[in-house]
Amino acid sequence: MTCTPYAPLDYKSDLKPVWCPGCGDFAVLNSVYRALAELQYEPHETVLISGIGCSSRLPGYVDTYGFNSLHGRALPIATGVKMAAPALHVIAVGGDGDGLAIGGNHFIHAARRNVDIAYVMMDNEIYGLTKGQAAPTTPIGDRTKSTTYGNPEESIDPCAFAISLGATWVGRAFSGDVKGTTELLKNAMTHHGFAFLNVISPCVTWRGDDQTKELRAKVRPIPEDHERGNHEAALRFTREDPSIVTVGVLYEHARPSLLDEVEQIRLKALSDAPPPSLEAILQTFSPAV
Amino acid sequence: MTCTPYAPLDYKSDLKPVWCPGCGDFAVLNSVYRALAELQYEPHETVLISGIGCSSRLPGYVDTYGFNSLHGRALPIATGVKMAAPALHVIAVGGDGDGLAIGGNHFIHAARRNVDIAYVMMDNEIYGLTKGQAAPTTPIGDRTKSTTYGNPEESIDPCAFAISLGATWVGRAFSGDVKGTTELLKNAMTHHGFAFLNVISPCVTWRGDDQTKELRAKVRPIPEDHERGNHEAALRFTREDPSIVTVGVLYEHARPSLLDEVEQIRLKALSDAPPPSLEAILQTFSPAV
Amino acid sequence: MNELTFAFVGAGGDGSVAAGDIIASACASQGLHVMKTEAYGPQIRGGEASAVVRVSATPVFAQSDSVDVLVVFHWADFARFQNEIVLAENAIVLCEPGDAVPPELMNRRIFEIAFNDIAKECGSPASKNVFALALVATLFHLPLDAARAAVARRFGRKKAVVAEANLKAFDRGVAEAEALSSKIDGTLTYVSSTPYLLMSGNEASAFGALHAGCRFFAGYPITPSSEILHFLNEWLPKVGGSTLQTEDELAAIGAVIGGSFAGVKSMTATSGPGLSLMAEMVGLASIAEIPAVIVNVQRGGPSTGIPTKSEQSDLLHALFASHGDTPRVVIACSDVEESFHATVDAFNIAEEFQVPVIVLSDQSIAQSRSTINASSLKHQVLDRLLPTPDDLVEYRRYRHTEDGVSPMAFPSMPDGMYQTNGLEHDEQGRPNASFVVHQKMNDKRYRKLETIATRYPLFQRFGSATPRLGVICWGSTTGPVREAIERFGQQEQIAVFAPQMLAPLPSRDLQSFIDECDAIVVIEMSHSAQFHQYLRSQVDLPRQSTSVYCRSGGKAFTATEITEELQRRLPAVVSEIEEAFS
Amino acid sequence: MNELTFAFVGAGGDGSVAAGDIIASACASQGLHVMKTEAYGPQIRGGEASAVVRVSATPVFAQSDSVDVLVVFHWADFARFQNEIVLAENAIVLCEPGDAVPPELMNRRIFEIAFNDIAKECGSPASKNVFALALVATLFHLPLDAARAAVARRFGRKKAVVAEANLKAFDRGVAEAEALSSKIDGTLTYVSSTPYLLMSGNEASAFGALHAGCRFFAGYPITPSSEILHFLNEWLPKVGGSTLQTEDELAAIGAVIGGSFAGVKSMTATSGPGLSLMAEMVGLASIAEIPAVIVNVQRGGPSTGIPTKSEQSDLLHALFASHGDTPRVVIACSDVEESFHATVDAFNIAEEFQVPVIVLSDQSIAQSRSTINASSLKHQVLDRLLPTPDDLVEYRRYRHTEDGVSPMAFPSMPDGMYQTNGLEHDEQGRPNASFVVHQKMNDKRYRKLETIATRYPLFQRFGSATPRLGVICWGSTTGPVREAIERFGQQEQIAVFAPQMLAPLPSRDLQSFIDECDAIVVIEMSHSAQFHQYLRSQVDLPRQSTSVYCRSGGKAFTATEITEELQRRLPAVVSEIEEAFS
Ligand SMILES: Cc1ncc(C[n+]2csc(CCOP(=O)(O)OP(=O)(O)O)c2C)c(N)n1
Ligand SMILES: Cc1ncc(C[n+]2csc(CCOP(=O)(O)OP(=O)(O)O)c2C)c(N)n1
Ligand code: SF4
Ligand code: SF4
Ligand SMILES: [Mg+2]
Ligand SMILES: [Mg+2]
Repeated sequence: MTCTPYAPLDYKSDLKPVWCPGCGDFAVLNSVYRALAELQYEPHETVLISGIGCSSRLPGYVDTYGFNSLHGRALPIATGVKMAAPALHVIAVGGDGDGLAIGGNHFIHAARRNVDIAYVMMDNEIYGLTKGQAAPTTPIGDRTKSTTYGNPEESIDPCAFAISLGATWVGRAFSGDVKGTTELLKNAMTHHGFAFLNVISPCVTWRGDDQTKELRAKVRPIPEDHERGNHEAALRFTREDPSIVTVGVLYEHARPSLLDEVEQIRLKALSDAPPPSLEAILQTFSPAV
Repeated sequence: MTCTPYAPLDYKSDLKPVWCPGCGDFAVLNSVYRALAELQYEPHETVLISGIGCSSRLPGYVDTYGFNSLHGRALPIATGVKMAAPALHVIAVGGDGDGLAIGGNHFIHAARRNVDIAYVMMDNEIYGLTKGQAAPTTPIGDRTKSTTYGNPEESIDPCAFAISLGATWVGRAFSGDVKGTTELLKNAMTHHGFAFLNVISPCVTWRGDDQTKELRAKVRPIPEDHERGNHEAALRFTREDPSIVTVGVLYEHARPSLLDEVEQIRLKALSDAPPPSLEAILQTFSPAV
Repeated sequence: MNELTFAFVGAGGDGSVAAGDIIASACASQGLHVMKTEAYGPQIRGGEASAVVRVSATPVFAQSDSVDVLVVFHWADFARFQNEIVLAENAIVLCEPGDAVPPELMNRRIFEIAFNDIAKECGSPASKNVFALALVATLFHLPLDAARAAVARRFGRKKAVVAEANLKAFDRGVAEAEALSSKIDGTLTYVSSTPYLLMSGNEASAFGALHAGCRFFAGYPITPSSEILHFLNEWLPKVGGSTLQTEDELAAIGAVIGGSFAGVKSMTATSGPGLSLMAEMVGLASIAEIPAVIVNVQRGGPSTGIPTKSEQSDLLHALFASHGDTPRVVIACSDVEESFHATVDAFNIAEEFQVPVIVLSDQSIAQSRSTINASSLKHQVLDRLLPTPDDLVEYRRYRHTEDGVSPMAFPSMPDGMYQTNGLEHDEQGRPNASFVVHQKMNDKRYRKLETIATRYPLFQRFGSATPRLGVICWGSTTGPVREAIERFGQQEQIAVFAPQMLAPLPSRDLQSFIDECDAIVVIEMSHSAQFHQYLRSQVDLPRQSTSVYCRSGGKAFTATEITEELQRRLPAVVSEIEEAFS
Repeated sequence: MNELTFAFVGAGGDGSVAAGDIIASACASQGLHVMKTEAYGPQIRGGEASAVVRVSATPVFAQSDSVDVLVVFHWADFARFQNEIVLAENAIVLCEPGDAVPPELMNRRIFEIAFNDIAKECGSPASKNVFALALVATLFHLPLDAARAAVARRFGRKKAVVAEANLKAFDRGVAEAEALSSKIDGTLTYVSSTPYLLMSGNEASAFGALHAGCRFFAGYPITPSSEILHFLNEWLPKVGGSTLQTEDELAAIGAVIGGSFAGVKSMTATSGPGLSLMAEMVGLASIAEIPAVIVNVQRGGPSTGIPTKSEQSDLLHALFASHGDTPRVVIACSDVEESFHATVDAFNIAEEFQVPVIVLSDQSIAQSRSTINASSLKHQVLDRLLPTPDDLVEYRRYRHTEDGVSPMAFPSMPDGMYQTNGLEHDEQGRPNASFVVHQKMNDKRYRKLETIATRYPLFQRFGSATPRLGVICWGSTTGPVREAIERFGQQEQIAVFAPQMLAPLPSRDLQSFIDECDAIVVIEMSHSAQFHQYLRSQVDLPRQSTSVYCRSGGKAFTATEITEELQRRLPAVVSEIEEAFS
C-alpha cells in the first residue's frame, strides 16, 4: 500500500450538484474539498451533516460519510454523532433559513454546550430551495415571494447570534474567495469546541445575478489587530455599515467543550472504581440494599 | 353603573394556586395583580398566555382571558393573538425551561419581530414541574435529577439572550420584591414592542429552601446613571459577579413594532384604493387579465 | 377532435412553462376546458422544465393519459420526464433539427423545426417558445387571437424590443404553420363561449379562505403549498387581514390557534413534514376547542421524500396523529374547485364546532391549473357560536350541551373571561385530573363529531345506480377514476363512492354503498394502502370480494391505468355473481 | 390471608410514600410479591400524597380492587384520592383521633391512633409514618425484622437523633400493635423465600437499555418518563456511555438518530406530547433506515391532558404518526418485567432491521414498583448487520435484498462511506424522484416488516384452550384482565390474546384466535377505542359477535370492573351458541 496524500478532488462524490449555474454554493463545496485535503482528513472518519435547503445538499457531493437530514435538524444529529463517536470529524452545514429559522433553537444550544463540531452556514439571505421566500437574514424592507410589500422583520446577523450565544469560534467568509474560505474552514474544523463559520454564499436566482459581484466589492479582511478574544470588539463587526462585509475570524475563546465535560463526568461517575457489571447494577434494585 | 377602579384582587380568579408553600411564583402573581390594577387594564381586554410549567400555571389564577398552552409555545400563540386583535393587552408568561429550552426558537423570533407583547419569565434555574431537572439557566456544575455528576452545560442569562436577539425592552426583577416587580411589570406591559422581564423567582423545592433568602441578599438596584439605550452597557449587567443580582431596566430601545409594520403593509397594499371585493380578487384569475 | 394535449419540454430559460401558460389562458378565455401541469428537475433555475396542457371542449377531470403534441427544445431535457410524459401512439413531435430523437420515439410523427434559428431571426433567441406556441396553436386551431393577445400582454411590461420580437415570433409561427398544415391533421373542434377562470388548487384554497372570512394566516414555506402563503401575503392586507411567516411550523399553528382564540378566523398551510411538526398543536386545538384550519398539500413521503410529486400518504397521519384521544375533522379535496369548497367547509366546521380541521389536498391538485366557472365559487359562510348575555352569567366556557358545542367568548368580550389550557379541565376550564370529568369531557368533544357527521355527510357518488363493482377512492384519485368510469359507459354497472369528509366518515352512506355492490375495489396512491386500512377500521368491507389497487406516488394515475385495473376485476364480479346464482 | 393491600395517605411531609416504600422493600426481601403505586395531588411539594402497596404470597398482575388497610394522616388529603383508593367493605382504617371520618366510610372498621402525639413522644414528629408502618406490619404479620432493617438503613444516612427517633417510633409501633391485635384479624400467611428485586417500569426499561447495549441516551424530561433519563444519567457514564438532556424532543430524537448513525445503540424516552413532536423524525429514521428506540410512557391525553395518570390513547399516534408511508415497529409492555424485555426486543429489532421502534408503556407500569425475579431479566442481544469486505466493493448502502435489510456501514469504517438523506433515494442513497425507484424502495422498507412479523410474532395467550369468549387487550390492561380471568376459573372458557407486537401485528395468530372464539370483546383504556379501530383495520372481527369495553383513563382498571364486563357478555355467548345448535 502506498500512501498518496488526498487531493481535493478525492473528496468528490459521484453525484452531480443540482445547484443553479452561478450559485455561490459551488465555491463553498470547492473550499470544503480543499480544506479536507489540506487537513488530510480521512474520508471515513469525517461526517458531514446538513438540514434541508439548496445548501444542505452539500454532503451529497462529498465522499465522506454524509447525512442530508431534516430541515433545521442538522445540529442535534451532529451532536449525537459526535457524542456517540468522539473520534470522528463532524461538520454540520446548511442554509441560513435552516439554521436560523426552523433550526434556531438547536443553534442556541449547540453553541451553549460548546459541542465539538464545526458548523458552516451558507448564507444567501433567502430560502433558495422553496423558491424565494424571506429568511431571518433577509434585510428588512426587501420584497420576496412571501413579503409582497417588503419584509417587515429585522434581520439576524448570524455571527452576532453565534457570539452572543456562546460559540467559542466565530468567523465570516465569502464563498467567492475560495482561498480565504478554505483557510477559515480549516480553522473552524480544527477548533476545540463549537466553531461557527458564516459563509456569505449568493443565491443568484432569488437575490439577483449581480449578488456575487456586489458582494465581492464589499468584502474586507478583518483588521490584523482585531482582538478576537474580545466579545465587544467582535460584535462590532456584526453591526457594520451595509457597504462592508468583513471576513475573517471574528471571535475565539477557550472553554471546556461538551466532550471535555462528558469525559469529566465519566471520571467522576467511576471515581477510580472499575465499570460496574450489569449484575452489579441490577443489585441496586435489591430490597436489601 | 358606577365605576370603581379595579383593585388588585379584582383580578384574582377562583382557582387556588397549586404552588408549593414558599414558591417565588406567589409573589409574581401578586405583582401581576398589582400591575394590572395600577394600569387599570380591563380584564376582558387583557390576555395572559403561558406554556407549561409551575410558573405557566399563572394565567389560571388571573381573571382576565387566559391560556395555559403547550410547553414552549406561549410566544407564537401570543403573537397570533396580538396580530389578530391588536387592541388587546397581551402578556406572555412562563418558566425558564419553557422559554429557553423548548421555546428558545420562538423567543428569538418574537424578539426580532419586536411583537407588541410583554414576556415575563419566572426564572428559578430549574425545571420545577417535572421535579427538578437542569434548565438552560441552571449554573454549570450544579447537581440536579438529570445531572447526577454536575451540570455540564454553560447556563444562559435570559436578559443577555433577549438583548442580543433584539428585544427592545429588557428588565430583571426579583419576585421577593413585589413593589419593584410591579413597577417593572408595568413598564414592560406599556412598552411599545417586545418587552422581556426576567423575574428571578425561587423554587424552594428543587433549589433549596434558602434560595429566597440568599437571593434577597444579592439583589441590587441598577445604578441610576445606567444608560439603558446602550447595548454594551446593558450586556455588562448580564455577566455579573455571582454574588450580585442587579434588578431594574437593563435595556430600552425604540424601533417600529411588528404591528407598526403590519399597519404599514396594509397601507402599502391598498395604496389609497378601497379594499377589493371578493369578486375583484377572483377576476385576477380571469385569463383575460 | 374534442380534446388535445400539448407538452413543451426544455431547459430552464427555454420558456416551456410560459408557452403552456399562454396556451392555457388563451383556451380558457374562449370557454375551453383546460388542465395544466408543470414539472421540473431538481435544479431550481436552468434545469429541466416541462408544461403539459390538456385542452378540451368538454369537462376534464384528470391529466390525460398521453400527449398528442410535443414540443421539445432539447431532447436531453426530455429524459427526466420520460416516465411522466407519455406520447400517444400517433403523437406529433416538433423538435430541433439535428437533435437526435430517442430511438423508442422514432415511430412518432416527427417534424424538425429550427426553433432557435427562427427565434434569432425574429430578434430574440428567447422568443422560441412564443414561436412554438403560435405554430401549434395555428396547426390545431386553438384560439389564435386570444393567444396573440396573451403574448402582447405578457411582454407588454417588458422592454419594447422584447415585446416586438415576441410578437414577430408569434406571427412567424402562424406563418410557418401554413406550410406544415397539410402534413398534420387533427384539429380541435369547439365553440367559443364565456371565459373560465384559470386557477391552481393552492389558489382556490387561498381564495376559499378569503371567502370564508379568514383574516389571519400564519405559515412556513414548504413545497408544494407555498403558493397559499404567497397569495394570502399579497391579498390579506388589502382586506384588513395579515399574514405571518413564522420561524417554523410549530409557531405557524401556534399563531393560528392564538389568532383564532382571539376571535379571528385563522389558517395555516403546509405539506407532510410541516403537518408532522403540528401534531402536538392539533391536540391543543382539540382539547381547548379552538377552531383551526390546516391545509395540508400532500407530496411524496415518507420524510422529505419526493417534495415535488403527489401521493396520498399523509392520510393516516392526518386522521390519527397527536397523542391521546384527539377528535379532529379531515376533509379531502379532489380537484381545484373542491379546494375552494373544502376550505370554506373547513372554516365553517372549525368555527361552528370549535375543532381543528385538516384539509387534505395534494401536489397534483395544488400546483396544477384548471378552468373553473366563477359562478361555482359560491359557498355559504358560517360563524362561531357566541355566548348570549345569559350564557355569560357565571360563564362556563366548556358547558356540557347536547351537541357538545359550548358558546365561545373571545377576548374583548366583557364578562366572557375564561382561562383555558391543554390540561383536562372542567366546564369552567379549570384543570381537573379526575376520571369522571375526563370521561365526560371526552364524551363532549367526541359528541361534536357525531353532529358533524350528520350535518356534513359529504361524499360524491357517481356511475351506475345499480352497481355490481363499487370503487371507493378519495382526493385526486377521483378524477382519473371518473374518467375511467366514463369510458366504460352505463352497461358495466360500476359506481364510485368518494368521501370528501374523511373524518367523520359518512359511514352509513358508505356502508350502504358497499352493501349494494357485489365487489369493491379501493383505489389509492399509497404504498401501504392507508385508505383501505382506514376504511376497514370504519366500515365493514366484505373479506372475499374486496380488493385494493394501491401504489406509491411519484407518477399520476391515468384513466387508462385505472380502466385496466377495473377491467381485470370485472370478470371476477361476473363469475362471482354467476356463482351466487348457481 | 394470602394477600393484603395497604394504603397510606397524607399531606406531603407526612411520609406516606416512604412508609409504603419500606413495607414494599421489607416484603420483597422476604420473597413476597409486591406491587406499589403512588399518587399525588397537583402540588409539587406539600400537597396530597398516597402510597398503595399490595402484598401477596402468590404472583399479582394488577393493582388490587380495594384496600384492606388504610392509614390516613389527614382525611382532608384523602378526598383527592377517593375515586382511586377504594376501601374493601371490611377495611381497617387507622386515623388520628378527632379527624372526622367521611360519613360514607363510617361503616368501615375504624381505629383512632394518635400518630402525631406518639411520634412527638418518640422524639420526632416526622416519624409518624415509621410508627404507622411498624404498627400495621406487626398487626398483619409482615416481615418485621426486614422492615426494621429497612428503617435503620433509610435513616442511617441522616443525623443520629433522627435515626434514633425513627427506630424508637418503629419499636413503639410494634408495641402498640400488641394492644390492638386482639381487635384485628386477618394476618398475611406466607413462607419467606429468596428476595425479589423491586423495580418500576421505567427502571426496567432503562435497565433493559443498558442490557441491550445502549450507550447513548438523549431525552427531554417529561412526566411520567423522566426516571429513565435520571437512571441513565447516573449509570451510562459508568459503562462508558453518555446522556444528553436536549433542548426539546425534536433534538432528543435527532441526537438519537445521530448516535445510531454513528454506530452506537441509542435511545430516547418520552410521553405523549414528546412523541407528538417526534413524528417527523420517525419518518427520517424510517426512510434513512437508521435504528432508533423510543420509549413512550403514555399518560392521560389529549394534549397536556392528565400528566400523572394512565391511559392507552397514544396507540394510533404511535402506529400512524408521520406523514408518508412510514414503516415502524411498535411494541407494547404490559408490566414491569415486560418493560425490560420489550426494550431489549426494541433494540434487537431496531438494530437488526434498521427501523425506528416505539415501545409503548404507560404511567401505571412505568411509575409503579413490582417485585421481579432477577433471573427473569435475561434476554438475547442482537446487533446490526455490518457490511462484509465484499459488500464494501462499490458499497450500496440501500442494496435491495430479499428481506429488505442492507448491510449498514458506520462512520470510521473504511470504504463504507455513503451519503444518506430523508429524500427518496436509490441503492447508493442518492436522491431520486422517479416513481420506479420510489416504489421499489417502499417495497424494500415494508418488506422488513414482513420478516419482523415472522420472526417476532410476540403475543401472550392465556385462559381456556377452547375458548367461547375471547378477550383481546394490550399493555397494562392485560394485568387486570388476567386477574379477572383467573376469577372465572377454567369452566367459563374464556381466553385472552394480548399482542406485545402491535406493529407488525401477529395477525395470523390473532385471526385464528378470533376464529376460534364464539364472541370477542376488546378491552382498552381509550375513549375512542383506538385499539379496536386498529384491530378492525388489520384482522377480521365478526361484525355481530364483537363488542368493545373501552373507557377514558385517569383511573386504573380493576379485576372486578373487568369481571363484571365479562360476566355481562357471557350469557350472550351462551345464547349465541345455543342458537347455533338449535
Ligand atoms: C419541516 C419542513 N418545513 C419546511 C420545509 C421546506 N423547506 C425546504 S428548504 C427550506 C428553506 C431553505 O432555505 P435555507 O435553509 O436558507 O437554504 P437555501 O435553500 O437558501 O440554501 C424550506 C422552508 C421542509 N423541507 N421541512
Ligand atoms: C412537549 C413537552 N415536553 C415536556 C414536557 C414536560 N414538562 C412540563 S413543564 C417542563 C419544564 C418546566 O420548567 P420551567 O419551564 O422552567 O417551569 P417551572 O416549572 O420551573 O416553573 C417540562 C419539561 C411537556 N409538558 N411537554
Ligand atoms: S436557488 Fe439560489 S441557493 Fe438554490 S441553487 Fe439556485 S442560486 Fe443556489
Ligand atoms: S416545584 Fe418549585 S417552582 Fe414549582 S411550585 Fe414548587 S417551589 Fe414553585
Ligand atoms: Mg438560504
Ligand atoms: Mg423553571
